[in-house]
Amino acid sequence: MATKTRAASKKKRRGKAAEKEGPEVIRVPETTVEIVSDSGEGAQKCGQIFGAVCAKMGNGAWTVEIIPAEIQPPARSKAGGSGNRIRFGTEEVTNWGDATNLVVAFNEQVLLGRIELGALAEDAIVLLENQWATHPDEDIRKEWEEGLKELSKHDYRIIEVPMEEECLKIVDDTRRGKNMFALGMLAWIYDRDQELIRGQIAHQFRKKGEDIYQRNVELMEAGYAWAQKNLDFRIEVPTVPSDVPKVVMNGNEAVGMGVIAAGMELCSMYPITPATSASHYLGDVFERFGGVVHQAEDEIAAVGVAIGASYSGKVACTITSGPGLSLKQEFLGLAVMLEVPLVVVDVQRGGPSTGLPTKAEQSDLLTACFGQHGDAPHVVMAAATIDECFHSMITARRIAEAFKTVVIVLTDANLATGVQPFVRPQVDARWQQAPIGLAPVPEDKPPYDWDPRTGLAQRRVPGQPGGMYTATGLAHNEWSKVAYDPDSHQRGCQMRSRKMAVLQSTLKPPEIRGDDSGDLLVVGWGSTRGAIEEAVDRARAEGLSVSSCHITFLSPLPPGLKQMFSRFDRVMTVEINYSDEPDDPYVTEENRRRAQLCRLLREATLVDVDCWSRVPGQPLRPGKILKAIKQRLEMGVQV
Amino acid sequence: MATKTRAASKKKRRGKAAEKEGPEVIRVPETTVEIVSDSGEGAQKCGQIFGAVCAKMGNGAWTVEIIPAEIQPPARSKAGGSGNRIRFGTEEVTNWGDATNLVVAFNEQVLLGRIELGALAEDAIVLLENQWATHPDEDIRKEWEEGLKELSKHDYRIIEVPMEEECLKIVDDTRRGKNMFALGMLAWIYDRDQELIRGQIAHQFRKKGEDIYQRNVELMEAGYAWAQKNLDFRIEVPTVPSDVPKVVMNGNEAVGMGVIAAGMELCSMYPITPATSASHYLGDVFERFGGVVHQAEDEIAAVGVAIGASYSGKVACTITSGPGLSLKQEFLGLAVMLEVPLVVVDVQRGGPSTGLPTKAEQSDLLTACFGQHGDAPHVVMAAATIDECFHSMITARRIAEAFKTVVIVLTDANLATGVQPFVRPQVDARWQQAPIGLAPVPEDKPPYDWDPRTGLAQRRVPGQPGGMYTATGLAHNEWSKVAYDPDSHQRGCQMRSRKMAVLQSTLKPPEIRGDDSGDLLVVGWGSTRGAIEEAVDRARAEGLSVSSCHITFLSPLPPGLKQMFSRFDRVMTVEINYSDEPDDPYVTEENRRRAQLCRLLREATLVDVDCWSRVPGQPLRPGKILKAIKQRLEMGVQV
Amino acid sequence: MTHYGCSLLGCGVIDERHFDMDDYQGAIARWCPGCGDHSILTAVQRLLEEEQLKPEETVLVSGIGCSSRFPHYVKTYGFHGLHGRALPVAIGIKLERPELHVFVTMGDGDCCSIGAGHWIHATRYNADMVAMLLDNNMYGLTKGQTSPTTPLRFPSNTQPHGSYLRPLNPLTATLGVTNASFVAQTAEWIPQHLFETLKAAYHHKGFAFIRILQRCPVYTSKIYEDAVRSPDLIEMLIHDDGIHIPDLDQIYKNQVIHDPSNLNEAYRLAQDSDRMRIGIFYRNEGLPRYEEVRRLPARTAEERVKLLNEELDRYAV
Amino acid sequence: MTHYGCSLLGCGVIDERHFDMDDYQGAIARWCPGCGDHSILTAVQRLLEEEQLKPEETVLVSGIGCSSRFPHYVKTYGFHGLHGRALPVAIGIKLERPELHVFVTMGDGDCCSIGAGHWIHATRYNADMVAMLLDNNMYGLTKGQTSPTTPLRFPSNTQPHGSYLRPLNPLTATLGVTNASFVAQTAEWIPQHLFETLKAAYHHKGFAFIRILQRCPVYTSKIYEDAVRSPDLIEMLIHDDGIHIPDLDQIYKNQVIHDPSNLNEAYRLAQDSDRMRIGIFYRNEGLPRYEEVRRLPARTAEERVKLLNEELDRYAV
Ligand SMILES: Cc1ncc(C[n+]2csc(CCOP(=O)(O)OP(=O)(O)O)c2C)c(N)n1
Ligand SMILES: Cc1ncc(C[n+]2csc(CCOP(=O)(O)OP(=O)(O)O)c2C)c(N)n1
Ligand code: SF4
Ligand code: SF4
Ligand SMILES: [Mg+2]
Ligand SMILES: [Mg+2]
Repeated sequence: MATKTRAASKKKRRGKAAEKEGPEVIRVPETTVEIVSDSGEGAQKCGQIFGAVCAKMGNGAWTVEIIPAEIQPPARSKAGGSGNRIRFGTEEVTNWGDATNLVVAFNEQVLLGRIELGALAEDAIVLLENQWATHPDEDIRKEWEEGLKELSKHDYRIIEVPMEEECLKIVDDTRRGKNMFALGMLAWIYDRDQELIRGQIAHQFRKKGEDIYQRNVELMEAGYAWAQKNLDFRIEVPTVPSDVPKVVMNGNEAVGMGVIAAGMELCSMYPITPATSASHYLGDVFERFGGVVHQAEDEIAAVGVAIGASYSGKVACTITSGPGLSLKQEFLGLAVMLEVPLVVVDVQRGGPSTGLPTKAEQSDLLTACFGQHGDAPHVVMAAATIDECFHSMITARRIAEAFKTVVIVLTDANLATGVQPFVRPQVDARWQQAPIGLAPVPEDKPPYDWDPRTGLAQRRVPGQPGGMYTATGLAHNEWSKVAYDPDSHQRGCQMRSRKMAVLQSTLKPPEIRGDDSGDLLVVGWGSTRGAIEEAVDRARAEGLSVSSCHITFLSPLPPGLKQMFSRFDRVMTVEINYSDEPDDPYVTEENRRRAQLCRLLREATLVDVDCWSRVPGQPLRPGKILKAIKQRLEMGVQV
Repeated sequence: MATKTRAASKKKRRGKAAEKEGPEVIRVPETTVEIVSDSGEGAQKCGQIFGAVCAKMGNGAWTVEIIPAEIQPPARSKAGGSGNRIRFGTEEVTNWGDATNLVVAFNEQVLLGRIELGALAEDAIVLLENQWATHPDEDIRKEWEEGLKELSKHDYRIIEVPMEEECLKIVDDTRRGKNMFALGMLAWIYDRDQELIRGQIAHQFRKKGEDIYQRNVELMEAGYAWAQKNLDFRIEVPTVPSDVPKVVMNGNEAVGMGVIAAGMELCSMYPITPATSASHYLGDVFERFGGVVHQAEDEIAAVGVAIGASYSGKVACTITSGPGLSLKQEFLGLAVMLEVPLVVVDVQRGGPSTGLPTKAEQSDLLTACFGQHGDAPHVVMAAATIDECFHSMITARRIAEAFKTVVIVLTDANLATGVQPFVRPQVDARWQQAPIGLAPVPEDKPPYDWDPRTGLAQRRVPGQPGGMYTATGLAHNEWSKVAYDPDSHQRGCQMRSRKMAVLQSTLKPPEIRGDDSGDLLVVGWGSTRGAIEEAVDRARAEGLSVSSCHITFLSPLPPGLKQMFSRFDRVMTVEINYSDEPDDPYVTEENRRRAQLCRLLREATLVDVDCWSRVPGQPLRPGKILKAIKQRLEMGVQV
Repeated sequence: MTHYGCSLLGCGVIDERHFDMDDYQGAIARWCPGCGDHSILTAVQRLLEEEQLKPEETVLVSGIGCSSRFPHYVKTYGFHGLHGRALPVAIGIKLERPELHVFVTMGDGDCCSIGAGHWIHATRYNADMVAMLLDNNMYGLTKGQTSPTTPLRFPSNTQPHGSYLRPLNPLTATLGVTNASFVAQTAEWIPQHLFETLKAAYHHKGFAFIRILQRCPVYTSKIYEDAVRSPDLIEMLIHDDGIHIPDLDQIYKNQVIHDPSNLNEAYRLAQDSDRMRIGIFYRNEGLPRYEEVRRLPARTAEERVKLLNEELDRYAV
Repeated sequence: MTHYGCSLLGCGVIDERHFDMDDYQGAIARWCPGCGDHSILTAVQRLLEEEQLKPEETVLVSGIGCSSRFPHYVKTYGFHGLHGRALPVAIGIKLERPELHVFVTMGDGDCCSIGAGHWIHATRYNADMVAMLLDNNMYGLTKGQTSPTTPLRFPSNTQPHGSYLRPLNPLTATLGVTNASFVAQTAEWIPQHLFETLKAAYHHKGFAFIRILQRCPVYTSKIYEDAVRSPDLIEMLIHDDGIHIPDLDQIYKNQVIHDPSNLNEAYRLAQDSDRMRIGIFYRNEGLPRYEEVRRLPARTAEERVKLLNEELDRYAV
């Protein structure tokens, strides 16, 4: 990336002279592009197609959505930018990176909005729609001029593009067309495969008829032609066609597909951003697999229906986000108490309360662990990549059934809407196995025939002759009879708790990226993985003694952490949730409210684990993490 | 107590000979009495009156209810015992103690049930209804004989009492009479003031008319006379009339009265054991104070109504127990986000799930701290005594309003139904002050005019001209405008979090009972205080180097803990919630699930705090705690 | 009765078991003496016997309350869940295992207060099950608090000066919901009527909602006293398509002929609170049932794997 | 309009402020162009102006949804709370501050799905407020999922093959609840009718429930299209005690005279789904309001202290 930006600015300095020579080709290992428009102008579609094409050509890629803050922001407003940001490179791309190198903007206001958010690299190339210069509305013309003045304060290379004018040659309503023109420009700049692009356009618009498809292709070609004629640079991001088959999708699609792959039969949900799109996906295809998406009247009913299904021997899950998780807590405690397997997906968003519904955050960890009243031992795990969004469904089902408990899988808005190619899963028919048959049960066998050492017991479901019993959320003995005596309750708690120790004993210590001792160990969980590892790699490249490790099981935690931590002078977590900074007013070592994984690790290991965390409503940037790493290292060795 | 039991067994050995000499008077510093019957036979009323009389006479006392496990257990069943246990002594009594020294039982089955639960001291005196020996039902006669055989295996002193026969001389239906007869026996044995007893009978039955009152007094007197004639011992527990005025009530009444004393105007609730009786109390008297008990359609609505009231400038609370707390979590997160003051009382019961509704447990601590999705900083505190049940309401209101946040006050079933005399509160008219007037607000003053250092801001309520704003649970800036940009969200989180650091800076380190350094520090919270302190005092009396401290603020934790802990070789918490034992199968230092305060302390102090905890559905006994203390001390000094 | 016919194991042999009342006997019922729940329990057990429902294919679902202890007392599968949440669980069971016979017992607090939202929506889903509201006009288990059906001014522990609101009418509330397909009222102290109502509900294809007036001698002994003693206070809805028990004609002389297919009339009769009416207010078997509407062809593991690979192809790079 | 009359400060001077529409203007409304919520906003602001409600004594409460952004766009006090939970908050406000004017806006998901339990119970409490159901038959904010009022077979993102159930009827559901005191339906594209309905609701003493048919051009553009274009598809309920707007007689020729005091007829008219009916279905001012029923004599701090000491005496040792 460094290469690229330098090349681009060199280019800029060379100016007009270059035009004669044909386009200069700038070769970079990876780069970041974004396309941003008013909402409704289709920048998102353009970005999706472009990202998919990059992936298909053999680039690593990571696409994130740019979502406006308002339902219907006014046109040409800073807060209203909608679109996509695609980071792609020769190697695998694991996160959204730091800053955008090239942006296509449909008006100067959304562009300024992105600049205010710090989205652009200092030397970014900007392709900017320029119809506003001659707009009939005087206010708009003025805004345009002031906008340009503002832009000139930066070091960007601004290229004005008459997108409106060009598109009007083909269509009457440019609101549904300019995006394809922009796609065409990008196709030329980055030399993307036209056939693939047409294929993706077909994929997006095939439902709307041949006509619409053709118009879109025409617009795309017009953009391509315009760029070819008018631009004096192209950017080459070498592709390495993959030797293993890959798929590309977003995290919620991966969750949905994982639900199917895991052999689930019911996804019981209530709509909530950013989880809903997983059920949109399932709503579309699940019936073909014999599966049902049940949209319940609320989150409580949603989890209740899933528990009813699981109690009766089926494989069920519920998918939600923070506020929904809060509502489900009472029922989750019941499932733990009844030992009914249940998979819960929490696609985390910004909190607390309604918070930032469309934005990424990792602040539901503690509530996932401790949100049920009473002692309700269960499993909490997190997906770190889109790949893991898929596979965690299979793991979660397996654990939920083997340990007859609740498994909460945490993902977040970053994974949910991020798009990344990953190795195509090898689907296994065993994942589809029914959990239990209806064989008769001897009448003298209790429904909770706990193994006293492990707390494990066989499952029992309606339809099994001789097995009749009443599941109850009241304290009960092995016969599922209500039992309030001290021994029964202590024993029940014990049996439920021991399962966690047994599960933990089967987990592997997390792997260390980098040396297994050194000055600093950075620990993360969930969607920050790519950004943390990139930051650590960069730090190591600079000669710093930093390693990282990433935790999949949050409860129970994997073994070996304390020992691992002891080999580093400092340990810190990097998370997207709130923590006080050590030097905040009134904040002391004692009262500092630390990040959520940090708290879990301190309790478990007694190591003085530090944290660096932010709640920007966005994924963290590797560059910012790198800065935090350096700052921590400068603070020197801890006691 | 040790004195007493020895005296009693000596007595027993002396046998019949004593009868000639008139009653022997055994003098003890404290003792425990229980009265147990089938449910519906009124043992509870008897116990309540007896406890109240003890308190009024100047004894320290602690009364707990004996509650059957079933709605309507069958007559004469072990699980069906219902009644009261009264521990009283010359000095203050802070907990229910270890074992009962004298029991009045209405049948042998409920007695055997209590014995199975380990309720009785080895040398207990038993006054046992003996009508069963000649019961028409042969099965019952057989049970009685077998029961006596069973009893004879123990070292108890069994005294058969023809209660039925005696009572039938006065009433036809002994189900509503035997309890007063029993009360009379106890009155004679412990030489209780007859006038006070009659007063208490009047207090209990005054609503039911003079007739009923008279009959009850007659029965009581019959019991007294019978005991005088037939028993050869009396027990003296010297009373020390208090020099300060005292009141006696249970913890839920104290909470209810605290709600009134704190100037609250609304208690919005949904019935749930063991919290409901607080609203029964309020339902009875609150209207006289201009207060409203709103019984909502569910817990969610209950907290919503309270928040609506508080948002509009009134003082409101909601009272619930575990399952209800789980349901309220989403709304609690909203109140934190809106910075609407709110007091929440959680009367903890056994969990998880529906668990043990009538039984004491301390397992809602972590969910009280972390049960809301997202980062929702708020205050969690616990009442340790019935006195504190009252006063914590006043503190909680003050903190909730000063810091514009949620304050969760934890009590439990032990406090809720336990009865104890305590120093009569000095009611302060300032507690009744309205929180805010309706003065106009300058239009340029934002609704969240956060002090950037403290996060504190002035409150604003409807009715204040110029102050119009829309409270929102979405991320917002100081104007309460929806704001999804990174800075606004980071800042909002900061402001809400800083209030906690500020509050923490005003807290005092908890006091140490005993030396401020030594071999072991026992840390507790909530209703276990009395039992822990008694155990520590006994340990110290045996020369062990043990101290204790009790924590009122659980979040934020008070300052000074780490330093305090560092002066002890070992630190351990004692709690009524579940923890794995270190030597449980599969349990390791790493995966051990520790008790809840223990986890908070480890995280905050990084001291290797250990825990000893049980979930018997009952208060812990000082004797058991003492045993745990000794065992921990034997394990030697920690690393 | 311990030999299981092999049909359950899928080997096609006919299940020759016969079940009698004892086969449906669970734990001993622990309600107060005189509690109306006892007779409801008996009626349900009688129904199970009469219909010869296999214990292992019958599921009783409940919430929390005195009435919700029901499943413990019947030897079938049972689910004693959360306060107010019986219906979602029952729907989950029926949706995924439509061959099971599902019965739901709820209290008036359980169903009409905390569970009101689920009750409305379960009515609309119209899944095939029998939903019994055991209405004692009070919170029993928690020891006497006002419920939505508590009569106006009737005292309780939370409202000792008497309840503040007129009681909710569970019949009109149900009839107000689209897809309501069976709405009936009966009283536990009229066992024949109770039984016939249960039977009609069981045979109804859809969500059969029965409000059962239930005595609670502990907290609301006075409420139904008069009606128990004076059959004249009760009006029976009778019809050829409804319930008509000739044996009771002599006792319950107030009768009105009501065609259960007439929704508006059902609403009118239910709404008018002058009389205590029992019988079937409304029945409509023409409404789609949720588990039918959502029924899908079963897929084998292999089919699913094949389809999933096709699906992955769509996302292939 | 910046000078506050002193009455608010309790000094007895008359409040001479006059408010015009602008005084009720909050943030700029961010609904989609053509969204029906815009006209509802205007109608509410017109009402506030016509009634000269003091901005500081007016509170708009909402849940979560497009429609629930409402309070942000009106310059009064506002409470934009949780999805489905507007009504409990509104009741808390009205119960403790009965002098405030409370308006509630809810979406169809908000009110009829997740909020159904509160809706039933708020109807029963009958606290004095205007409750508006902005019914676009869809979840708008979350981008197009089936709601309880989505027409049968209408596709959405969660049910792309069409919704599985017949839509819930918010009018009959409300009419089924004891103490329902005001039930009306109107359409946002008939501003005069909308306004008059709001006005009647505001003047109603009790819980005034209005279902407002609301267009969502993004997700349900087709649903009300026909009715907007063909007034004949609409039937107006008119009555001297109801709403009658002579100006509209020429356009809306289907009219039926309906006396809003007739509950059974209200149910019948609401229940019959052949026609889209607008007007007041039911009104009854004779029902007790919760905040009135619970109103208590105010106590001074001194009185409370005195009473509390008496209370402590009862528990004195
Ligand atoms: C979430 C939750 N809230 C409250 C309770 C307490 N609770 C248990 S049963 C019950 C009400 C019982 O009344 P009802 O439903 O009428 O049943 P009944 O006992 O009268 O049969 C309540 C409030 C609970 N267990 N869970
Ligand atoms: C507890 C909870 N569940 C779900 C959501 C997500 N959510 C926000 S608005 C909404 C539904 C919106 O539909 P509707 O109520 O009809 O309002 P509209 O947007 O159509 O006006 C949902 C499900 C949430 N915010 N909180
Ligand atoms: S309290 Fe009432 S409802 Fe509960 S078991 Fe006893 S009689 Fe029945
Ligand atoms: S999505 Fe529909 S309801 Fe929401 S603002 Fe847009 S048009 Fe209105
Ligand atoms: Mg009841
Ligand atoms: Mg809607």
